[in-house]
Amino acid sequence: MEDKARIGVYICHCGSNIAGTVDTKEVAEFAQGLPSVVIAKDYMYMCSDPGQNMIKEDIKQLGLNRVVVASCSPILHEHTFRQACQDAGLNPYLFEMANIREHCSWVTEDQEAATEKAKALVSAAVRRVFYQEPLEVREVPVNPSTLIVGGGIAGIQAALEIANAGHKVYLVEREPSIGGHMAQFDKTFPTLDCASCIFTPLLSAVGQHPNIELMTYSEVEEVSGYIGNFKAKIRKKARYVDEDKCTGCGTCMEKCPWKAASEFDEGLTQRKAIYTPFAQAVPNVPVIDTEHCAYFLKGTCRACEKFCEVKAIDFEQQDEEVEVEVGAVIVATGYDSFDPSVISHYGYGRYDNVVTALQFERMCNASGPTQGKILLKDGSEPRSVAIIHCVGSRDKNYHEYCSRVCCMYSLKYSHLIREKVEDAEIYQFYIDMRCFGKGYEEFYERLSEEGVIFIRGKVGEVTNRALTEEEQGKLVVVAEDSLMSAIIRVPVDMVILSTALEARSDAEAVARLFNISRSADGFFLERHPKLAPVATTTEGVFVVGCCQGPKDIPDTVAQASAAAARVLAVISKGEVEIEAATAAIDEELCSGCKICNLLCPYSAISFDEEKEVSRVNEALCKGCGVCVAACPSGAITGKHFTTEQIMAEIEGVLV
Amino acid sequence: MAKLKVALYWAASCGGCEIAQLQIGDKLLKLAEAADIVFWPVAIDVKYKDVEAMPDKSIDACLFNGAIRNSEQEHMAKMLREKSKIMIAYGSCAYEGCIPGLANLFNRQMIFDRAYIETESTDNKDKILPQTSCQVPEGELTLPEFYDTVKTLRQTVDVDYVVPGCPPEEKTTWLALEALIEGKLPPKGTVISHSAKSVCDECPRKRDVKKIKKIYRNYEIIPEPEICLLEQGLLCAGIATRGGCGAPCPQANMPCTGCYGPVEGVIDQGAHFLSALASVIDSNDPEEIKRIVDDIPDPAGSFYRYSLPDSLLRGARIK
Amino acid sequence: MRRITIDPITRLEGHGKIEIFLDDAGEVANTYFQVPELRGFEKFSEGRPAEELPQITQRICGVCPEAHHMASTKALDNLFHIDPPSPAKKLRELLYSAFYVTDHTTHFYILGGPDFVMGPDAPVAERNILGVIAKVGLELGGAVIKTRMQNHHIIHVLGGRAVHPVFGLPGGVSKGLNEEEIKEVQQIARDSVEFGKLSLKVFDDIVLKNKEYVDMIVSDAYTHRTYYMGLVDENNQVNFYDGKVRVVDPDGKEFAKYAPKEYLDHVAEHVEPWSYAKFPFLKNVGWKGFVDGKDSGVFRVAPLARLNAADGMATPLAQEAYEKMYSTLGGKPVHHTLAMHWARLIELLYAAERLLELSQDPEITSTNIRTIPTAVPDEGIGIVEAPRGTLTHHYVTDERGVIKKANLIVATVNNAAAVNMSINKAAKALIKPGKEITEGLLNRIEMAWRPYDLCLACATHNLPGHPLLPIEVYDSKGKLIKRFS
Amino acid sequence: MSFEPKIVAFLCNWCSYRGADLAGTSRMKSAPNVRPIRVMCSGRVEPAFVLKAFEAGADGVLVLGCHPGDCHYSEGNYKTIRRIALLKNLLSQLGIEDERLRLEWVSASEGGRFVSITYEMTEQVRKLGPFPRRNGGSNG
Repeated sequence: MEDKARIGVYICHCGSNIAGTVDTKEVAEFAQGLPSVVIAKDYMYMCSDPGQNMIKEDIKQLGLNRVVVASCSPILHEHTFRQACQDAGLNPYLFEMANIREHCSWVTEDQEAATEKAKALVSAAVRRVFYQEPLEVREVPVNPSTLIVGGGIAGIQAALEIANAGHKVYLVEREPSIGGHMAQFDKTFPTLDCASCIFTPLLSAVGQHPNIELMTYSEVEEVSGYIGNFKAKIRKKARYVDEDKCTGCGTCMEKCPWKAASEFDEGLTQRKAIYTPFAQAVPNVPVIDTEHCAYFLKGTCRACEKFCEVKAIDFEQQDEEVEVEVGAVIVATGYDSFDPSVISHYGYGRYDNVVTALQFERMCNASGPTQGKILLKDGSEPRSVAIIHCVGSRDKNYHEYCSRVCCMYSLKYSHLIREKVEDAEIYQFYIDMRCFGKGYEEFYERLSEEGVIFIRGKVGEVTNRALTEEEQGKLVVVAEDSLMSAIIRVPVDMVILSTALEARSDAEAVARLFNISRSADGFFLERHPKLAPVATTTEGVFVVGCCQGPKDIPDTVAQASAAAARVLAVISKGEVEIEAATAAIDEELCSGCKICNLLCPYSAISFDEEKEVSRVNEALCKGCGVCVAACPSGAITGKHFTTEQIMAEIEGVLV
Repeated sequence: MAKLKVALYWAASCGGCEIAQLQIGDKLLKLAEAADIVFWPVAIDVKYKDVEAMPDKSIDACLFNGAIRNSEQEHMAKMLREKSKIMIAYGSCAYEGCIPGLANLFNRQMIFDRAYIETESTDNKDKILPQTSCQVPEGELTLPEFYDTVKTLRQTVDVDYVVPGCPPEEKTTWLALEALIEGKLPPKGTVISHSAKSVCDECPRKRDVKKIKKIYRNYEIIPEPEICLLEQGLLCAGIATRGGCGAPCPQANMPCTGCYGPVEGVIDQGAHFLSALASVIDSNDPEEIKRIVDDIPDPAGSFYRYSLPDSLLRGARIK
Repeated sequence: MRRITIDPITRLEGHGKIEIFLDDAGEVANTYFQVPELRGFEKFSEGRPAEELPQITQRICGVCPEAHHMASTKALDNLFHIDPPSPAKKLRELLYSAFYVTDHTTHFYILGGPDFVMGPDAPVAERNILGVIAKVGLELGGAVIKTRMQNHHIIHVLGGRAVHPVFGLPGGVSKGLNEEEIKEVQQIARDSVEFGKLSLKVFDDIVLKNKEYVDMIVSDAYTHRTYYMGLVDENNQVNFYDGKVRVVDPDGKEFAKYAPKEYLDHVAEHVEPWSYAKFPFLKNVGWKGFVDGKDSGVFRVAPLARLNAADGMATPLAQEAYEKMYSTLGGKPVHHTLAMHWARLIELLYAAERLLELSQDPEITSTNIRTIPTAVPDEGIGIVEAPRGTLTHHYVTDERGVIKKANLIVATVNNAAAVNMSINKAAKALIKPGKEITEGLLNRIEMAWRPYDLCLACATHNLPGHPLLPIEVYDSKGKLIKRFS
Repeated sequence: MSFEPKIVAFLCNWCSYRGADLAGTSRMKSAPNVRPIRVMCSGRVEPAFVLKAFEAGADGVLVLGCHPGDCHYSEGNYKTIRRIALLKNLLSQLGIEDERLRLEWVSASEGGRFVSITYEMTEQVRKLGPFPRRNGGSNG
């Protein structure tokens, strides 16, 4: 092949952009003299149709099997010329570009230097192209099923969109029921419609959907493969309740004598050792919490078993491993709520009536610990409530970012308080009000008319140390009112902390599991903030909802639908293109030293224990070449960037 | 069929290659049956005049060991190339310069000064140095010119085959001799060895995770008997060294130092060893990385133990 | 002025060159023994991690790599201030003894022996190992090959490789012997002892029973009265691996006895512009040029020197042979250069016996073979007896153990001055006006250096590689008058 | 004629090459001495490429990649840090001035930074003079 290389070289004037500084004639003559160069021409605009046709003609007429164009940056026109080659029946990877504009004619006025450099760049391209080889872009079929991790509103929305389009979805949720945080909410801003009214139907829709295989109380343990062809190992934790037999009658929960703090109610109530998180749980099948079940602790009791008519209780149940094959993955693992006890001066955990946003949310909920009444610990109604914004957000000590939803839910709370306790005094301690969403500003306006007192300033501390008569027995919120620039003390009965949304504590492990990156704030990193907001660096893996960053329900749902659309696009195309310029390992040279094994950021390299050689999964490989440069045996070839090609380019560029 | 004519010659080498040739033991007799050794200074009183008298290309094969360190070795290499149909670079010195090639970290002047003036036991107040030509009462005495830089055989004459190793293991030597005797030589340019892969392929030690936090000197630790030495932090060149030797050194609990040269097709063994090693350093923090690499006191001697003259840079630049 | 050039001298390790000048009368005016090259290990050892030097310096010589390996390893013990566990020391000496058996065998049968077995004037085509095998028969020939292979096998088992082993570390060795391996070693040792005895018998039959040879050995042409140097144990008996350096004067009286670290007080090296080799001499006598006798600092090393410098051999059979040699040649010290061949075979037997002793030592299979050094390295000196003489390695390092200075006084080079003299004397005795200068005659001149078992690869740590030139005799006008074929 | 150093610059496709493009597009003048070679990631740059460049006549070598953390392939440039660190130790032992090899980070938006690096490099190397050859033979 190489010895019969027939190279055509085309020098572009780019009007005067190049020709103004570089003597293109001279460069063309120089190129004509280079080994294996059959024809060298210069032309006004190579990227124009006549220019491209010139190349196509020469390929056909002169039987060129290599083409070099010296013009602008390959970032701009490599594709154009590759296409031209392809149209003329030449493999696009037998084309090489020399950038004599951005890197040459535009960087100097010294015509001699520019021309010399242009020659060097051309000779480099010619020497390089000599060694280039045809490559084929492969296409692999896509598995039409999708794995969705996380059964909150994000995961549910995406699941329904895809399932409704007629494709299989595996929805994995680690809690006993889907629902996530949204299931805990009472009302949603700014419309104040009841959360469960809009959400519960979605839960049951998921539960019943023929295309959705729901795996609650389950966790993804291992993911392998690549876009279109992922394999995932999922561990279904033992419920000790047979899902098929259980009718969800709830008798077991009544009879169970053992209690534990309710996660769902944020510890404000107790649930049983055998429980469903909440009444409308989907699936409506309880789990046994072995850490609180007497049988698991002491080996006695089995009350639930006794009273279960359908004999659904099964203490012998074991964790179960299932493997699913999918074409795409949507990660919707949500967020953790910031633990305010670390900010001790806000008194959370020390004062009974300092509560977190979610605790208050539950309190407002009719099915919550207080059946929707807003009550102090002693059972009385608060006469005054302070809501402290940005607890853990916009704070160098905790999270620098804005959690985006606190302003709005704080406003929502003041409305709920106003609704339930007519004459209560309500104070909002804020840094700035951020009401950016549709209808948000209006909501803010409305609330300010409801007699809510807005105090602009960061709260220094919450204390029960009274300085005056009226502060006696109250919680005093000490803050700097930055508008009046004065320290003020506000005595109240209840303090609500608008806690930040933060990345899940296990986000790092999850990121590794799906081979995606995280931004500095710990949330998962989208591939591009504007152009690819739900994609990740790993093809076929998408991130939606608060695991990608704090956001409200509308944005979350929008992202979920976007991700669903991306997934459906992949599915409907039916196959995916695999990068052609990948790494490949020559088994005849690989000694299995394992140097390369851990270097690949895409886990594209695996070790064949039987043959004792390493392998590149070309579908996962992005062609960065890190492993190629590391291989001490030269057993790895970086296609289209082979050592031979680059060495030739180095020699060429130095003529 | 007529007996082959074989010449065995040494240039800048240590004699280990001759011993390695003797190592084939009773196979020597097989060799003697198939070939006449027309020239072998270590064992036979055949003088140069006989060789010079031979017509060009009358020797079937010359096994040339040793690098080119001085003017006469260069002359000798060119002469034997003329006389021989096949020129075989036998052993690491001829192939890539070997350990004496480390002299390329210095130059002639520095070497002379150390050897004849500075050395503690040398008594040479007049700073006398050996001369290429020197007058004694009876006449002139001459010595060959000592070059500034060690060269490989391939940098001096056209070489047909290479037999790697310092010295080549018995089986490698026989692989080459057998091919020669039976007229089954591989394509020109072949490096004759049982393996094209790196030493790891033949090393019985278990390989697991290549992540290096600290590099040890070989006297600092007693390595685990079963586990890859590199993974234990020892600078084992096995990853970057052609196999065929059977990995004897790692099996004797010592790291491979690289005497079989680069793996098939690799340009610059040292650079590849270096790159592989650096790639698996277990840190992304520049300071820590610096600390780790600074634990290698002698990069040139470690990565180019045998191949400095054959490396891209050939040696050090002396101010 | 005529000149005869013998280049290269053959049947040795490395290359040497002899220049013989004849005056107009045809008498030998002078001779020069030149070593044509240098490698400069002392220089390029600088910057290397000290622990790599056993492997680096053994590339000085592939014939006696084990000698450099051991001297270097002992220098490292000293450098790192570490005393290896006794099993490690024994393993080192065991490997070293096996090496001695192979090396002395190589010299007697392949390099030196042919002159006697085939005769000094035998045709070139026969005066070599193949001729020897043909003459002594395949049985002995086979034994020679077997002994070399077997003992190299021991080196292979311990050192990983038969040539250029990877064995020595500061504070010990890299590998031990298991029960199975030691049994094999014991068998090889027994065979080697038998081979040692056999070799002495061969010498007896072929050389001592041949009056011409005996006369030649004791003839003045091959005799020098010099000092002798060798390593001895606490009983002043020959030891190859360890001990003190003992020097006796031409009368056989002890002149000096010193520990390795004192070597610089006793030995210095003289430089001549016409050779890359240096010429060591006894500092406390001084350099008086290429002359022998009590007043000249010229001393000799290697087998005969070791026997002269010691009071006896540490093993029974060798001691017996030792006594026989001295009684035959008229008591100690023996000054006849050619007797080195005999001494070498006595050492061969000793090495085999020592190998057997060590292989039967209960400690030899211990796994306690390494101690990790902890002290800061600074300076270290190691001395062993290489087959070709006393070998000294001297290193100075920085606190990281990286070599700052290396000095090597290599076995063969100790004999450089003596070799030059021996050639000179032989030439003067053999070349006479009008007497035809035959190839055989020139070989007899070469026989004056061959006993030294020169390792010019070692001498000045140079590399072989001088082009072979014909032996030509010119007259004073530079006209070629005779060319040898 | 005064000494014009030749500098080979390895540019990663995603950051540095685009940074260099930007410099051109913005018509910033940069040293014509610099001869760019595009690789997908600075992590593809083998130490052998650097040595080859010197051997083939370069007087200096630049390796430019994405800023740490910004690598298009997430961690390729960290491998480059490791290799260049060790390579620099080797080069200094070989008597090659540290300034002849530089690893720098240039993002797609840092055209100006690219330009100043090329000028600095060119001037540094100009001061050092041509890269010395060593070809063996008597006059080394």
